[in-house]
Amino acid sequence: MPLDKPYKNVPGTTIFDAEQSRMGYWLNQFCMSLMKAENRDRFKKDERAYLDEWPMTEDQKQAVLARDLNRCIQLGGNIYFLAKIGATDGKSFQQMAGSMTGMSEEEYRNMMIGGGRDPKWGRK
Amino acid sequence: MPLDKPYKNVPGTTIFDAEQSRMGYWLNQFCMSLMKAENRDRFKKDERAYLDEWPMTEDQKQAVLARDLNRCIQLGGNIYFLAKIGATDGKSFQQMAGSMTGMSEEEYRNMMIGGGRDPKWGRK
Amino acid sequence: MARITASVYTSHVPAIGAAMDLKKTEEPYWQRVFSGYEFSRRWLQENKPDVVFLVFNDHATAFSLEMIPTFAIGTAAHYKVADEGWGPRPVPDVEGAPDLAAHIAQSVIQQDFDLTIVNKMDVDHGLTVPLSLMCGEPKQWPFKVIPFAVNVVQYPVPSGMRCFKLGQAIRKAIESFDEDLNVQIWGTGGMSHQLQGPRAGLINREWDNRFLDRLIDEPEELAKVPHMEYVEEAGSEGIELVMWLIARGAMADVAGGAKPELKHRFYHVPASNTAVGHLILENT
Amino acid sequence: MARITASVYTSHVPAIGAAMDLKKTEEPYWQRVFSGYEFSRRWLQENKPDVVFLVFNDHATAFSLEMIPTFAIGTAAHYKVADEGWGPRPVPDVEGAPDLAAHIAQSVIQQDFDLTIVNKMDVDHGLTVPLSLMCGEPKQWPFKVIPFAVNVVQYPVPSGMRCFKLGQAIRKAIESFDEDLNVQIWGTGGMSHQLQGPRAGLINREWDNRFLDRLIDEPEELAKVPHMEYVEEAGSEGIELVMWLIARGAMADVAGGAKPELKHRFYHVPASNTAVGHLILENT
Ligand SMILES: [Fe+3]
Ligand SMILES: [Fe+3]
Repeated sequence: MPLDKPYKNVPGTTIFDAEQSRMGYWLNQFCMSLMKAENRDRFKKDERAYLDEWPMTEDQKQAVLARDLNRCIQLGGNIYFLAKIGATDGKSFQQMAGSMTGMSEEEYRNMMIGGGRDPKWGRK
Repeated sequence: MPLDKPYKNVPGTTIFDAEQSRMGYWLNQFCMSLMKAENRDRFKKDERAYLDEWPMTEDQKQAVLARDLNRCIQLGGNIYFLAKIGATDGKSFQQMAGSMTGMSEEEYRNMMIGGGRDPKWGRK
Repeated sequence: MARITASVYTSHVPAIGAAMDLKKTEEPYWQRVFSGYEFSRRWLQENKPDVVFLVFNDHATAFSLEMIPTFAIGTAAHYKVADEGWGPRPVPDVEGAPDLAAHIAQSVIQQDFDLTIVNKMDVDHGLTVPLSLMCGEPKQWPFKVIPFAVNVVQYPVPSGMRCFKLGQAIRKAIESFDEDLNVQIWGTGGMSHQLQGPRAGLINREWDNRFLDRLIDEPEELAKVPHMEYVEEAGSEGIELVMWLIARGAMADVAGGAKPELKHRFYHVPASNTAVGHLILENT
Repeated sequence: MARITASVYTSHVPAIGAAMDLKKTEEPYWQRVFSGYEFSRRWLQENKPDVVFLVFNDHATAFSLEMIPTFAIGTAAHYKVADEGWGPRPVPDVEGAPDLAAHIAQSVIQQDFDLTIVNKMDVDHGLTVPLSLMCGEPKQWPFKVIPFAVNVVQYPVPSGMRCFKLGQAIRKAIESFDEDLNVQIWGTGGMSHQLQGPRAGLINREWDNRFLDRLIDEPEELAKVPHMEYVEEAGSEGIELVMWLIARGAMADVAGGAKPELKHRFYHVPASNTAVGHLILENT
């Protein structure tokens, strides 16, 4: 793929392009299924059984079970899709975003109230 | 709608534009449902009952029951969608097209073998 | 003749909708956000459009990975409010403007924009939160809406310049519609935010405010900013801001008319993970 | 480097597929049609591509009226053969070329074509009939396919010139792909035919042949022909011919290279309701 992918070099960031999308296809389609109340119920009742209905990789399933969103993203998940898991769990988008930063919920919330993360974060 | 619709003046021809599409939305969506073998069976068993599951106008339903394709097109049907009715009936595309011309099946077939309809047909 | 009278720009943070739906708007945290829309609600009542052409992005709601349209125009008569995973927001369904939408689709496709026409779509917070912010909590929305969805989820997303030119094509289309309609165009999403990874929570106050300045004064120059700058400076989801350029491109000055009047400007950090930006520009 | 070695143009009449599937190819009526493809099958065996970029239109099969993309590129690894109402054709499923397709999508969107990306799609006769015509009845298709669907069902459809320019963008995209691949681009649909109304059965032998002449010799001029001429002269479904301009726009001469060599030309009336046209052009 000779087209430039300069966005590969942004710190702490994964850009959801066609490559990621292909890798994460079923993971993301699973997430979308949680937009139906009936599916949320079935997922909550037995997460593993529900996940096993989808042709996802074992790694992807483990990442979902662990609610490890960074890992989910690495495996092709996109945050707008993954948000359906958070919604199913009753988490806010702030709780979800914070969970990826290594900060506690309160630390993250306070960082946001204080003006958010410095845009120079992680740059050389 | 001030944009030109010069195609309104082509003899014996209805161009499927947004206006037709809106009018024929459910008629065409009904046709697409016939791409599933199960729905074809249900339709064949009781056409009226199957049609009544769709929010089509009575005129549209009557036109389908009568296999009056010209009328179907007038009511917003598009030939590629309507073709699914013909397929369900076991008709060829040639039989379907011919049925709209007022010619017998044989007359139409012979016209095609003879080189088709004269492109000057219907012009002033 | 239909005409575009004004453009409105606003973030569409889901937590803002939740704050309204859960009656938290009086809490100090949220009061600071909503204070920026008090003027706007009055202004909208005094300048009620017939139709709002609402540019937003779908957040993996109506569009799965099966089909990802770069630009999708809604030509339906009615749009249901989506269940994004916590049940549908308790807000009214959205009435479309099918005739005008079909006209715009026809005109804009003939101007070489390769739209996808959508006749069935549930609308998510990207569309309903701006309505809530601008209209409060009416029993029904006080105008018709043409939803216009832009892909900013899977790369490559359309460039700022493509969006800006699309706005110009939309303006031509609207102004060639025969009915006497007052149309507003809204650009939504942004401002700086990042929702993913260790860098989540990024906010760039300086860059955001410069974006607002330039959107008002030199939109064509702003349209040249490449994607990478959005990602690097405004966070991975800051890319949503390209949608504001569609609305801006539809204003009269871009086609040689008078400069729009700035009626309102607001900027605040934070709402949930996001900086909130908001502008109202009126054609004079 | 991937390169486009040749373009192929052919009608994609469903009855041709049915004739093969029902073993009628030896009947004199059909023999006349298939005789035009004898050379082509030999040629294809001697010039086997790795990937065919196959431009076709969906006939209300994968795309309902819910969503109508102007241009849709298939980036999936696999496509099933559609049931169009009489059961799926007994032909192999189609293997995609996801890496190249994703690369083309990225490049072409960045060249300001607003593609819809499709990851799941059943393919209808518009795609499988050209494969059958060119390959006969193999156990599996001898190359990978990137399906590219053009809206020619609901007006407005893209203009001939938009299609021609898209072809140029596709060429740039393919030639910037790092892998050493032999790619052909096929344009399908047409020629003159009308499937609807009292005017059904229209055939315009003279106009069709002039179209073939001009496609070979002056494609850019041909691309200026407005939609109305297609409808008036080539019948309402003759509009499918704009898709041939995508394939032609991707040939080397359009970008300043050498003129392609005409390897084969065939024209016959009728196949079912349709005139059958077919060309093979090789880049030299
Ligand atoms: Fe958003
Ligand atoms: Fe066709």
